[in-house]
Amino acid sequence: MTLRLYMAQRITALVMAPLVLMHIAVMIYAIQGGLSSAEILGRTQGSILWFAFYGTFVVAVSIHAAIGLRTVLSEWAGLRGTALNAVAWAILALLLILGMQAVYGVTAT
Amino acid sequence: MRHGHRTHTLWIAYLLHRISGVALALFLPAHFWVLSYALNAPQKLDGFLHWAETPIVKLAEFGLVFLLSVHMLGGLRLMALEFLPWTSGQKTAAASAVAASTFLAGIFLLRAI
Amino acid sequence: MPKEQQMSVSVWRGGATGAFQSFDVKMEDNQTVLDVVAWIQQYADPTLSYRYACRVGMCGSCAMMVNGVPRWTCRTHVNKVLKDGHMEIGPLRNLPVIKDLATDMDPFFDKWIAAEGLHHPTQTRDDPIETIDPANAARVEINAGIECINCSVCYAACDTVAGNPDYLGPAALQRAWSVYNDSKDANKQAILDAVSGVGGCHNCHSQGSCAVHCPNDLNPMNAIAGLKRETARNFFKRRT
Amino acid sequence: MQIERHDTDILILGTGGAGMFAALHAQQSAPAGTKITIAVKGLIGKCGCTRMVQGGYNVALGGGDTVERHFMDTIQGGKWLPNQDMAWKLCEQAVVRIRELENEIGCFFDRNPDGSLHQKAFAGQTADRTVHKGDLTGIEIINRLMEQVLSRPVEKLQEHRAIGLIPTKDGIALAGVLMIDMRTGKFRFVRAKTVLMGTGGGPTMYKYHTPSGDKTMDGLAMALRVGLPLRDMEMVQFHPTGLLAGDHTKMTGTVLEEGLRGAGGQLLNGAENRFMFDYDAKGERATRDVVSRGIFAEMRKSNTTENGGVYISMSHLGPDNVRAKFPGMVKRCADSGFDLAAGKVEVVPTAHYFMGGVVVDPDTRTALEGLYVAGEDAGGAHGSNRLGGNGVANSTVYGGVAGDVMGMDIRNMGALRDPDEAVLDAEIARALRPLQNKIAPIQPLRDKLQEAMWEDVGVMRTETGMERGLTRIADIQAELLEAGVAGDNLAFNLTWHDWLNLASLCEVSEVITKAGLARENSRGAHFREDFPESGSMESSYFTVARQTGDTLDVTREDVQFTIVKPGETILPEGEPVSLVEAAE
Ligand SMILES: Cc1cc2nc3c(=O)[nH]c(=O)nc-3n(C[C@H](O)[C@H](O)[C@H](O)COP(=O)(O)OP(=O)(O)OC[C@H]3O[C@@H](n4cnc5c(N)ncnc54)[C@H](O)[C@@H]3O)c2cc1C
Ligand code: SF4
Ligand code: F3S
Ligand code: FES
Repeated sequence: MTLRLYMAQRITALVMAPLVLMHIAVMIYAIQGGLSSAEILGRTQGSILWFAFYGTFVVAVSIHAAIGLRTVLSEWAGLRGTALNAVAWAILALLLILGMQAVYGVTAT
Repeated sequence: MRHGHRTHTLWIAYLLHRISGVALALFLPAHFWVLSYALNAPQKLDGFLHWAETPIVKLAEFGLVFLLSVHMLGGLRLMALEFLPWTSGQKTAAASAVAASTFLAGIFLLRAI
Repeated sequence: MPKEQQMSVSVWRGGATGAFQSFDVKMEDNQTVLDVVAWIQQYADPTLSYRYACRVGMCGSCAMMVNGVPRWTCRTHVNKVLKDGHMEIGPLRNLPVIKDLATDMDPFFDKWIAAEGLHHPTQTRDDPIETIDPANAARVEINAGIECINCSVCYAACDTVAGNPDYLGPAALQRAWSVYNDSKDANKQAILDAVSGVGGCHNCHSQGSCAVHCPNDLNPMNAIAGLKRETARNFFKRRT
Repeated sequence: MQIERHDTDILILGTGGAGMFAALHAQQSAPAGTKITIAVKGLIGKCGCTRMVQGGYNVALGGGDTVERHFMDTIQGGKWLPNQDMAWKLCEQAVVRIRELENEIGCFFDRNPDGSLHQKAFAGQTADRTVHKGDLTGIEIINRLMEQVLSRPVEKLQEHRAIGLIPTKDGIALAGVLMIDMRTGKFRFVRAKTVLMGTGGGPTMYKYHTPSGDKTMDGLAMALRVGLPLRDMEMVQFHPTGLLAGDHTKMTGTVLEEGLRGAGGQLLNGAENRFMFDYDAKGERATRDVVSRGIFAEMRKSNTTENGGVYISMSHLGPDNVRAKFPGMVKRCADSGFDLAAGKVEVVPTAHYFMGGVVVDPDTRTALEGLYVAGEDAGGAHGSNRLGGNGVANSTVYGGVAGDVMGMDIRNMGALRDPDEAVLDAEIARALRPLQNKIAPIQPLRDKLQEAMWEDVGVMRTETGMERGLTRIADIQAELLEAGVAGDNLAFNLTWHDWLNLASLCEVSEVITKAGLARENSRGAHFREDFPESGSMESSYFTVARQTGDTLDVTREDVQFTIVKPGETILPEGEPVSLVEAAE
């Protein structure tokens, strides 16, 4: 872990903190009376704000988790060097793709 | 006895943070996958959400929110420890992070049921 | 005195691979773990290898794993570690084992130097000794870590070291932090660079085992946090 | 026996203050491309006594104090036996060395509130002179030196134990040093143009002793065998308050700091009565040698504690006060089960420092070309007694001098010298001897030697005692020569090294005893009950021991008063006797 990875992980963590709080708050509010796709979509579809909210979240979490898993894989699975970096990039790509798909799914009209 | 060096609060806080982080990271793709049905196959999502009403899944969700808040508060604790020049009180911080996350997740669970 | 009491002591024999061997040792008042090890070598098994020098907690060469906990053995009273008449003594963790209880401490010291844990002079022996306010904040920060005896106990306690062979470890980083705070040091940037690489301070997860086990009650975790702060601050400075 | 051969230009033995400074200075003064090698019995910087220095470092840095005053204290403390040129250089160069330690090496010495260096006075000093870092000065000095040495391109032979100085065939120069690579158990012969010996003496042949476990007089034994003259060998300094915790623990003998007595600590005998005023008007605050003898006398009267010593008691000063003032000592005692702050702790005089050593000139050169000696291995600077704080000043000053001188001398030296192979073979055979014998435990022999030296050549000496001591040493030596060590695995074989340690200790013990017999008066650390007078200062002599073949001769040589004569001073007229305010 170098300074750059560290900064990226800490900054994304700080960005996520309010978003996570918000997300949990919304969930607590939303689950009253059960969830339905219509309800979710009704809230989020077409909203630039929600797009920005979840978009930021996805980018941040992807970077954050990729770096985090990279550390865990290196310390607990002994992965080093190129293999380690390749796996980390792959995780980042996977999360970004899946995450953006989801954001698109809930916010596009 | 072989790992006696680990039996203290800060180490346990570290382990909790790591386990919650990894668990979240493993859950995340699944979460995204389900949500991405929203547009192209809303009925599937509804089916899923219906399934999500079952108590066992409720409990799992409680666990998830718990993990998320454990991880977040643990992370905030860690960053406070790194960036604010503290000298003591770290154990208290670790403990209160866990307490607060339980509280948060508890509310979530109560609302959910 | 009560009638003679024995304890059973399991001692690591071999190198990286090996096994514990059990010895019966007579209990005495005021006995330290090092005394037990020395007794075994002197009276029970002359082939046992271990290391010590000062025998009073100053040189940091006698550290071993006692019941899975890293400790300075010359200052650890047997009563403190004996459990049901038994204890287990192994070579210090996270270092290559030379033989039995003696480890190769070179990696520990190589990292100490790699972390730039040494003074970079700005002055010479021809200059007068600088006036330094002992209460000044930097000096106080330095003093907090200065009594390190490089015993490697913290290094053995740290699971990040165990998982990441590049990690410089708590003692080296703590020393780098002291040097960094020295108003007389010439090369602070070199220190920040040295602790920002692959094995640098950012690997530390604040596990805190270093601080919990340091026999001199030092707190390398705090020192490392200091380095994280300074490197982070510098990260933005250099970008603007 | 297979032996590895190895060449270098400058070889340094030991990593105390002397060895470390020699390495750093040699690197600065030698021509570019000079290969420097450092070989040490333990790990670099983690063995030896420089690390164990508590009180501090003597240096005159103004404020009324002068090099002249430091010098006069050193001469008077040494009871007019020091080599005055060496003592002068020690005091003069300490000023440079302390600046080097702070400014170049990066030491942090304690400051006064106004930011200047804090200096205090040890017993026997007439000025506040001792620079320190808390009561762990040695750790600070050696850690900083260690970092500098580790970061430089110096070849490092750790856990390499020197066992023989190998001369050239004609015997006039040193060819190299024979060592054992302790980790593998193999012999290694290292040729060098110049060798600094800084193995640090260490009187560990006494039942109670303070030095580090690796110090066993190897250096002086090697010097003796190669025929070099050793001076002041009867001079063993005892510290009055070594911890007494029983025979089975290595904590026994370790120092409880002098400040305890200075602060008002009381010595009590077995009946819990104070006794020091029976021996000296200053009571517990008398000098080290006086207090040591007072305790020893009390012990001889059997007025002792359970373990055979006396108590030091601090509790009347208020336990919290003691805890605040001596945190390190209180913690150390607590770790071994004693309550220094509120209870009583058993103490005993303990062998601390060895004033005797190889005869050298003020440039550290010896009679053998290519061999230099500095630090506790060198004799002369302290005479019959060493002032607290002059030990580490001596090793760092002369280590640096040796480095400078070797770096210069090497320019005039041609090729490496070839060893006398016969001596080399003999030294190897000597070291291998125990491996052929029937296996026997070594430690009981060491205990026996320590008892003998403590009883017969210790704090108080007599002719009959020392003669008896000689017989006892000879018996132990004979037994040792027949004692065997299992030789199937020589790697990290501590028991083999125990044997070699004891061999060195026996050889030097004999010299101490013979030198003790040769000095028929009482000076400094040497006290003869049968000759309690100090003798006239004007006709002071020092002893010189030399081994030729199998015979050991001790002769007397007159002290040359090259700078100041007894009864005179070099301080300007009207200077006060002491600048230290009367003890608190
Ligand atoms: C407990 C204690 C407290 C002291 N306090 C003070 C004080 O406050 N002030 C003061 O001035 N002095 C003090 N002294 C004395 C001081 O420590 C010594 O005078 C000084 O440090 C000696 O330095 P040195 O370099 O000669 O030897 P050391 O520092 O002892 O170093 C000797 C080195 O040689 C190595 N060595 C030994 N044998 C061999 C071998 N065969 N082959 C290779 N290497 C070998 C050792 O391992 C070690 O590295 C104290 C001593 C002790 C024991
Ligand atoms: S910080 Fe403490 S545990 Fe670590 S090496 Fe230094 S003294 Fe030992
Ligand atoms: S134990 Fe290791 S992870 Fe950090 S806080 Fe200490 S260095
Ligand atoms: S032997 Fe020196 S610290 Fe234990």
